[in-house]
Amino acid sequence: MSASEPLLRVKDLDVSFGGNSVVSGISFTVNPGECLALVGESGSGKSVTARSLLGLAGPGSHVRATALDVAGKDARNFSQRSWRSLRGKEVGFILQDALTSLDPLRTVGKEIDDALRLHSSGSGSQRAARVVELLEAVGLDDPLRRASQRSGELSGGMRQRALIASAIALDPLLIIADEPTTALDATIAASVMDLLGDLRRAGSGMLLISHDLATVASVADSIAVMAAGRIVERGTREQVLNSPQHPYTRALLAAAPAGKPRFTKLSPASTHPKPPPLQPEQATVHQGEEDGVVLPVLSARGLIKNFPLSKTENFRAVHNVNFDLLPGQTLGVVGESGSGKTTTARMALGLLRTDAGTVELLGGPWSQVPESARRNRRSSLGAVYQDPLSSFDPRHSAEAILADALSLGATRNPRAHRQQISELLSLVGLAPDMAQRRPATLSGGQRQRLAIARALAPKPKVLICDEPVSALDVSVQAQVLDLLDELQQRLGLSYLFISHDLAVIRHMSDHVLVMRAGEVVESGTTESVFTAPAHEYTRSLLAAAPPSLSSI
Amino acid sequence: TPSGTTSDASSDPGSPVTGGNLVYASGDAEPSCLDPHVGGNYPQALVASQYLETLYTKDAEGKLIPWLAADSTVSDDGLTRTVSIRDGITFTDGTALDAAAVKANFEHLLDPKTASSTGYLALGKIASMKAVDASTLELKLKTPDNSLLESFSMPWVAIESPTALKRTQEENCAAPVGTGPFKVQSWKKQYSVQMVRNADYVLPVAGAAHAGPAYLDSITWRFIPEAATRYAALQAGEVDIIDNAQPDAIATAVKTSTIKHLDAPRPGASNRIELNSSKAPFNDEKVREAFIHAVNINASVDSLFFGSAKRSYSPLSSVEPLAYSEESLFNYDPTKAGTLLDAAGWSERDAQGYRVKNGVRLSLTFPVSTSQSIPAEQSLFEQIQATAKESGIEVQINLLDISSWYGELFTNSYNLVSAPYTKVGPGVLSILFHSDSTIPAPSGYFANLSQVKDPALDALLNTAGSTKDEAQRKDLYTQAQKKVLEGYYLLPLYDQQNHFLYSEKLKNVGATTAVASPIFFDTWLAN
Amino acid sequence: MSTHLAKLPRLLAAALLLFFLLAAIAPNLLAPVDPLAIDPAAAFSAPGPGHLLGTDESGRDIYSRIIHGARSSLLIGAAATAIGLGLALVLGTLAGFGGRWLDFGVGRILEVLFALPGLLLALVFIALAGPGVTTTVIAVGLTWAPGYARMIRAQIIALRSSAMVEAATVLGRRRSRILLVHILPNALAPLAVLATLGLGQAILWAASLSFLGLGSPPPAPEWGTMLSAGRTYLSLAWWMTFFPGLAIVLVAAAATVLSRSMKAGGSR
Amino acid sequence: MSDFAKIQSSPSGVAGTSHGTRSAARWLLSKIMGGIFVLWAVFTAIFFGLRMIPGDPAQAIMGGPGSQASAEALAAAREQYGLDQPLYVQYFAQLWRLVQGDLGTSYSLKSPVVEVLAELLPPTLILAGLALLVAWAMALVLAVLSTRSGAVGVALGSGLEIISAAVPHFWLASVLIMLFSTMLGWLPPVSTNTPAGLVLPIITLALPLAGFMGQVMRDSMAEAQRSAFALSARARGESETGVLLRHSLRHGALGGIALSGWALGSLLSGAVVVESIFARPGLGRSLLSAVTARDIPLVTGVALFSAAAYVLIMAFSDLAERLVDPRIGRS
Ligand SMILES: Nc1ncnc2c1ncn2[C@@H]1O[C@H](COP(=O)(O)OP(=O)(O)OP(=O)(O)O)[C@@H](O)[C@H]1O
Ligand SMILES: Nc1ncnc2c1ncn2[C@@H]1O[C@H](COP(=O)(O)OP(=O)(O)OP(=O)(O)O)[C@@H](O)[C@H]1O
Ligand SMILES: [Mg+2]
Ligand SMILES: [Mg+2]
Repeated sequence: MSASEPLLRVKDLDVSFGGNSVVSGISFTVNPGECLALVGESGSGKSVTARSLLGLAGPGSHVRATALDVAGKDARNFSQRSWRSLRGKEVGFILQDALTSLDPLRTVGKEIDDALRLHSSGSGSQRAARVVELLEAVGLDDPLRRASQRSGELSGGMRQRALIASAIALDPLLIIADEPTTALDATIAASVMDLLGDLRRAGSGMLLISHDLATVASVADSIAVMAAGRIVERGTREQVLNSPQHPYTRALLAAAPAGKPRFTKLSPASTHPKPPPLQPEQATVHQGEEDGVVLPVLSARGLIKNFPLSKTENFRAVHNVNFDLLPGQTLGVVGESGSGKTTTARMALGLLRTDAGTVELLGGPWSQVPESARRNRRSSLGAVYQDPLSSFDPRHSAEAILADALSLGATRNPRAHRQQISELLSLVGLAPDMAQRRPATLSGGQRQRLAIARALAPKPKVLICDEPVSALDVSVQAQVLDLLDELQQRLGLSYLFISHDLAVIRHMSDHVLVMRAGEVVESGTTESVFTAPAHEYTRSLLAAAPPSLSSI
Repeated sequence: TPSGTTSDASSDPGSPVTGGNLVYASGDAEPSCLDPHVGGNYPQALVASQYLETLYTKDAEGKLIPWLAADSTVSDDGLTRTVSIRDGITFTDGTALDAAAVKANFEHLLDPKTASSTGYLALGKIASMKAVDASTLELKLKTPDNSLLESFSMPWVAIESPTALKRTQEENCAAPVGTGPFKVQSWKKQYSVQMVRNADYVLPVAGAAHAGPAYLDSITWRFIPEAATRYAALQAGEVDIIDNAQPDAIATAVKTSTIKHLDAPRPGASNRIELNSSKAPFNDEKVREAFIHAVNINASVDSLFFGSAKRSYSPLSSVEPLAYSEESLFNYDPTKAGTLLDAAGWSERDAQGYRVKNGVRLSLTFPVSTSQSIPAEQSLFEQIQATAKESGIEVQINLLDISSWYGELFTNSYNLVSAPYTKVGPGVLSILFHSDSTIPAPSGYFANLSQVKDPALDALLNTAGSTKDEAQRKDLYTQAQKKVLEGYYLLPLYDQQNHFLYSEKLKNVGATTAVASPIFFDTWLAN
Repeated sequence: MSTHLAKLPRLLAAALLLFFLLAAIAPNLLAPVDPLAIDPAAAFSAPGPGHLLGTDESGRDIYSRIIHGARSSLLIGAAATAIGLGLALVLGTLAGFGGRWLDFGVGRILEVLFALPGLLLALVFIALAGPGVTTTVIAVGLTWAPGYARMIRAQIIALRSSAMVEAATVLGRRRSRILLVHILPNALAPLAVLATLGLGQAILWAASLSFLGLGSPPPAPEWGTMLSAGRTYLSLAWWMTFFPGLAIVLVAAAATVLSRSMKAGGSR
Repeated sequence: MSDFAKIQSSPSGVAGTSHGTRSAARWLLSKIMGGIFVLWAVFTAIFFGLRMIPGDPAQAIMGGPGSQASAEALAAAREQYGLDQPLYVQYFAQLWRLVQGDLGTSYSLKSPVVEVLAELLPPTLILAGLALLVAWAMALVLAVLSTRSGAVGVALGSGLEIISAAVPHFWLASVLIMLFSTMLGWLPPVSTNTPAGLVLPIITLALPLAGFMGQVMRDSMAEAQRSAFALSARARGESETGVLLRHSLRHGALGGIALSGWALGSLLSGAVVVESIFARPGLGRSLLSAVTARDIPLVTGVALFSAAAYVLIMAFSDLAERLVDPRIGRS
């Protein structure tokens, strides 16, 4: 194959599952040394496309294409044997699901070695040396030891790297990376993207798949935007990012919160119905205000939480955390995974006893009093979680869930609260016919809306939102963030908003708390923290974040 | 061989062959002790017949003959019994057989620590004993007992080496020492008892087909509780002879040339259903009679036993010379049953068609022990249940394990029960029908399960058991049998079934002890 | 595989169970012949036009007995499963919701119950209470209870710390209400799957007890009893064992198929 | 793993033992302590449970209720076996003897229970052990074949598994005897001292177990086949056979191992039936007769033995699981 020939040439690729067309009429090429990014929201067919390129579309799939040249060979009528000689050797594939893509029962070394062994590259000892070399190349410390560990012993980032190591083991001409950073937090995601960038610079072609335009912006040469199984727009990175042509691309770009000031809409206004006019009682803002002094609705002083590691050792999950949440404001909490954000939120919610320190709610004692004393004040404090589905009783319909919340648990019979239920549904932008549905039948965004509706039902003053959008697709995330913004403005709610996504925090918060290893390392107004970070950790966090789109 | 034993070992067996191992498969529960003195049940008798011998036995005509005893006399008052012991016989451990040895055996049987039940009962009349000299034993009796010699013929009072009896019971149970043609070599629990030929065997009397040691080298006595497996094992040649053969297997086997059949009904009582006369509704003789006419035994026995069991109309086994039969009392006659029940006041019927009197259903409880009755018998009971229903009688069969079954009997929670009893001689009638037998032993056990309490019957049985006059004995026992039959206390079914199937390679099978357990002294395995 | 073919076993299993359910409810509809009517003259008839599945040693119609036996057999299976589940519910709830010490205690009890072979438990219980249908049912239920209890406990523990319960707590719900409204119903849902499976297994167990002579009293046409009675005549009348055995195998297998597909459906 | 397997599988979660134990010694200690507790509890439960059964133990010693033991004989037996003492004294005396390794004397067999067990244990162990091996092999073969051979294979394999798991032991035994002994004459219908005599009992015991384990293993294997790591192995160029052998099989085995505690119980219960039908000496058969004869020491002995076996098997399967699956034992 000559140097000028593309590594990958796909023309009119159609994939269907049992008659359901999932991908249709897709065409693109990847040249040596080039990186093509395939972006699009969840379910648009990115992964299916990628798997089809290796003959792994899956059982029950039907793949058709006018041209499907992989590494210079026409793969349309490949036998299993020909596919196998291609996989791993000429094409390295990094699966979407890094955390489960390594066999938990086998050592990482064995998994990487498999690729070498299958394409019979070297003797046992040579291969062993190569495995260590690869692990080192992807930046794992102590590669010798890592090789003998199993995936369960590695952190998410390490697993992702090990997977990359196994994909690049034979120096493939083409690398397909499917969402290589989704599961990772910002710092680690950045280093993985760096690693992929290095590979590409070494001459391999790459197909990078993501649903996040911001993430790919730094690596890709060209971008193809997928929607509902088709490519709707394709061009160089600059073309697509700076002058998007297709409305879908524009929506996708707008949905990214990075660099958007507070209260600007992220999603097209048409995506949810217009909310009803405000009711006067809900419109009261600044409840905590007395004699001109703004009293916090939720405040924490010296929170400490230790978890026992063993009989003698304790693990400091939260150490000496203080904060004040002012009425009608949002306090953003950011920090890497495991820094104690959720633990703090759980203490604030009174779900977890504090080891030391106090939480006060609306000026009254909260964390020190028994649950029975808290129970009748619970209505003023609501919560929204990352995974709304698991927070619903799967047996109850949306309206039963809301009726339960409205009646303070007195009934799940929706008839008593029909009026309020429909008001709540429209408040969060859910159509009335959703009332009958069970949570499992709702989409991710709809579920989160329902969760918000439930949290709002007892008319709370404070909402604690723990990663409310991190499981959602960018465009859905945008809708939910917009909704939260809007509700805050209309109802005067206060949010304790937790996220590891700096862009989201910046977009949503008035004040920010940066946490690390259980401690608050920096706090202040959003502007001051993001523009003039005082703590070194904050600075490194900010540096790791993907560049805001507007800066390209 | 007692009369009644039939073997279809036809024609000439050929000339004897010495050697070989006979594999016997027993369907009975494995004895917990190989010494039949301890406890005393039929499975023990079966296996012990190979290595133990008795003072008396029965010849082929069913006549009582001395065996280890040479002779016996009784005093005129019937209270002193003198037994002379045969000379020149030694136990397999080398101990000589003499009067003292026999005395030691009797003492062993009567010692509560031995926990003998059958043997203890058989010797119950002995008050004291004395070895007058080496070959003469003198027994003093509490009351005259004309069935003592018959008792002596049962393996449960077989004679063992006194030296061996002195060992612990555990040791003695594992390998009793006797005078028989084989001796116990080893016992692998739940698997088999291995016996080897007694090379020094001396036949107590002449008359068997040959003298000297047995033809067979050894016997493996296996325990195969499942009837179907046992028969399959015989068919497959894994074993040479099986006991407790099922009627259907017998029916198929007799049609083949490779498997032979030995039918050896047990002595003592017939197999029968007892009607508990101590409580309602069977305290009314009319109801007992009605029940007996309401059930159709013959049709069922014919179909279930494939002709291998002959219907009995007597309390005693057909091998008992003094058995008295009265067929006319036991015909199937539902009309008569109906008339009798109407007369007894059971004239109303409930929704299910059962008869009712004063609001109480005519219902009979029938506990059945799973370990005592063969499947065909259980089916027979079910058919009895079905035919009784046609006359409006409800029969409730409770299948129970043996311990629970006894529990039902002891608490008098039964109306019908079937409990075979093996004993040599008509003396069994006293055990089964004397009012003394309604008084429970310390264990709760009592043998008079129909609970007849008839002073006239008691008197008959007492005199019959002690008279020295053979003719009077016969007459009295006949009267006693008439009485229980005519009182409708029992429903005789058939003889206690004791069927063996064996490979045609096995020659000269058929000799049995007084209790119809086979002995293999004359048997050989053809090549 | 076409969806039709994939559904076939499920449909078949459901149809089979429905058939036997119908037999249990209205046996006379399917088999008008009296299952208890004896006919010694017609004993051991082979399957044929007169007797579809042959007759037994008493000349009773096997087909009729199987149909009429469905009630007690299914009842034994269902009752035993219900008892096992009921007991398990109490134990599992205590363990899962009753605090550390209760959990520890119940956990130990379960472990001990597990360490005893099921049959021993059943045998001892039958020796204690005397044989009979009720005893069999309780004995089989007892044998299965520890397994179910462990499942329920695991479910409750998983649910106890679930986001759902947390959400209810945040809404200010009482523990007792959370237990009743959220935890128990959700812990029980997967047990429906188990119950279906348990039904078949309980019938198998009851049959084993019948074989050991500890089943339902005669002449009730119960499958296990028929099976063990017919075993004696295996070489003479194979149909006496084959068909009741088939009924047991079919029900147990159908229950398994159904519960597996229920599970697959539930997890979707 | 199927739900059913889950209820039967390792109770390590129930015991509440922490898997975070870092040292093997602590793990061992917790296993031993747990085991001792189980044995004690089984002993206590059986001791009091059996005494609630109606009937006089002295009667059982004297050969059951059918024997007409005299009052003196009963009293003598009562004294000899210490049954005249108050219950709690008997309990502690027996417990003390148990600690010293003395299980008492069997009522029905009149020999020390330890000796009876020593004689009957090996045949049952051989039977159960071989049956377990065969079941494992059959389950694996079934699972692999049906996983490998497409939809029809899966349907066939799972059908076979479901049916064999639904077959009652005694029925299977009867059918096997009729087929292989009576009709074909290939194998002896009763157990003999030759290996041939073991074949039918083993198959009888193994087949239903294999069906059950096969279902569980195939579930685990199918799950592994669908998993992301299998896909990534394929993406590396691994063949389907390679995926099966190198990845899925272990996951299947893991499902099987988790069932071993249940399998033991099932084997012992099955042994009761199989040993009776094939006339094999063994623990199962003696259990049945011991319960029927109300032989309390023997029942206690068998119960204690099987509890000990259970404890051991659980420890081993725990160990095996740890070996196959390093995820357990950490965190
Ligand atoms: N094996 C399959 N059988 C049937 N449908 C499938 C299969 N695999 C994928 N699909 C469907 O194909 C569509 C595209 O899926 P794909 O995984 O390619 O989306 P994606 O763009 O990668 O989304 P995400 O960002 O969530 O990974 C989805 O609707 C999915 O449900
Ligand atoms: N119940 C618990 N027992 C022991 N350790 C715990 C418990 N809950 C949390 N931890 C530990 O406390 C630390 C802080 O956890 P927390 O969930 O608060 O982190 P987080 O900042 O929310 O992380 P993430 O972004 O991943 O959600 C982590 O190391 C976690 O492992
Ligand atoms: Mg994808
Ligand atoms: Mg968190």
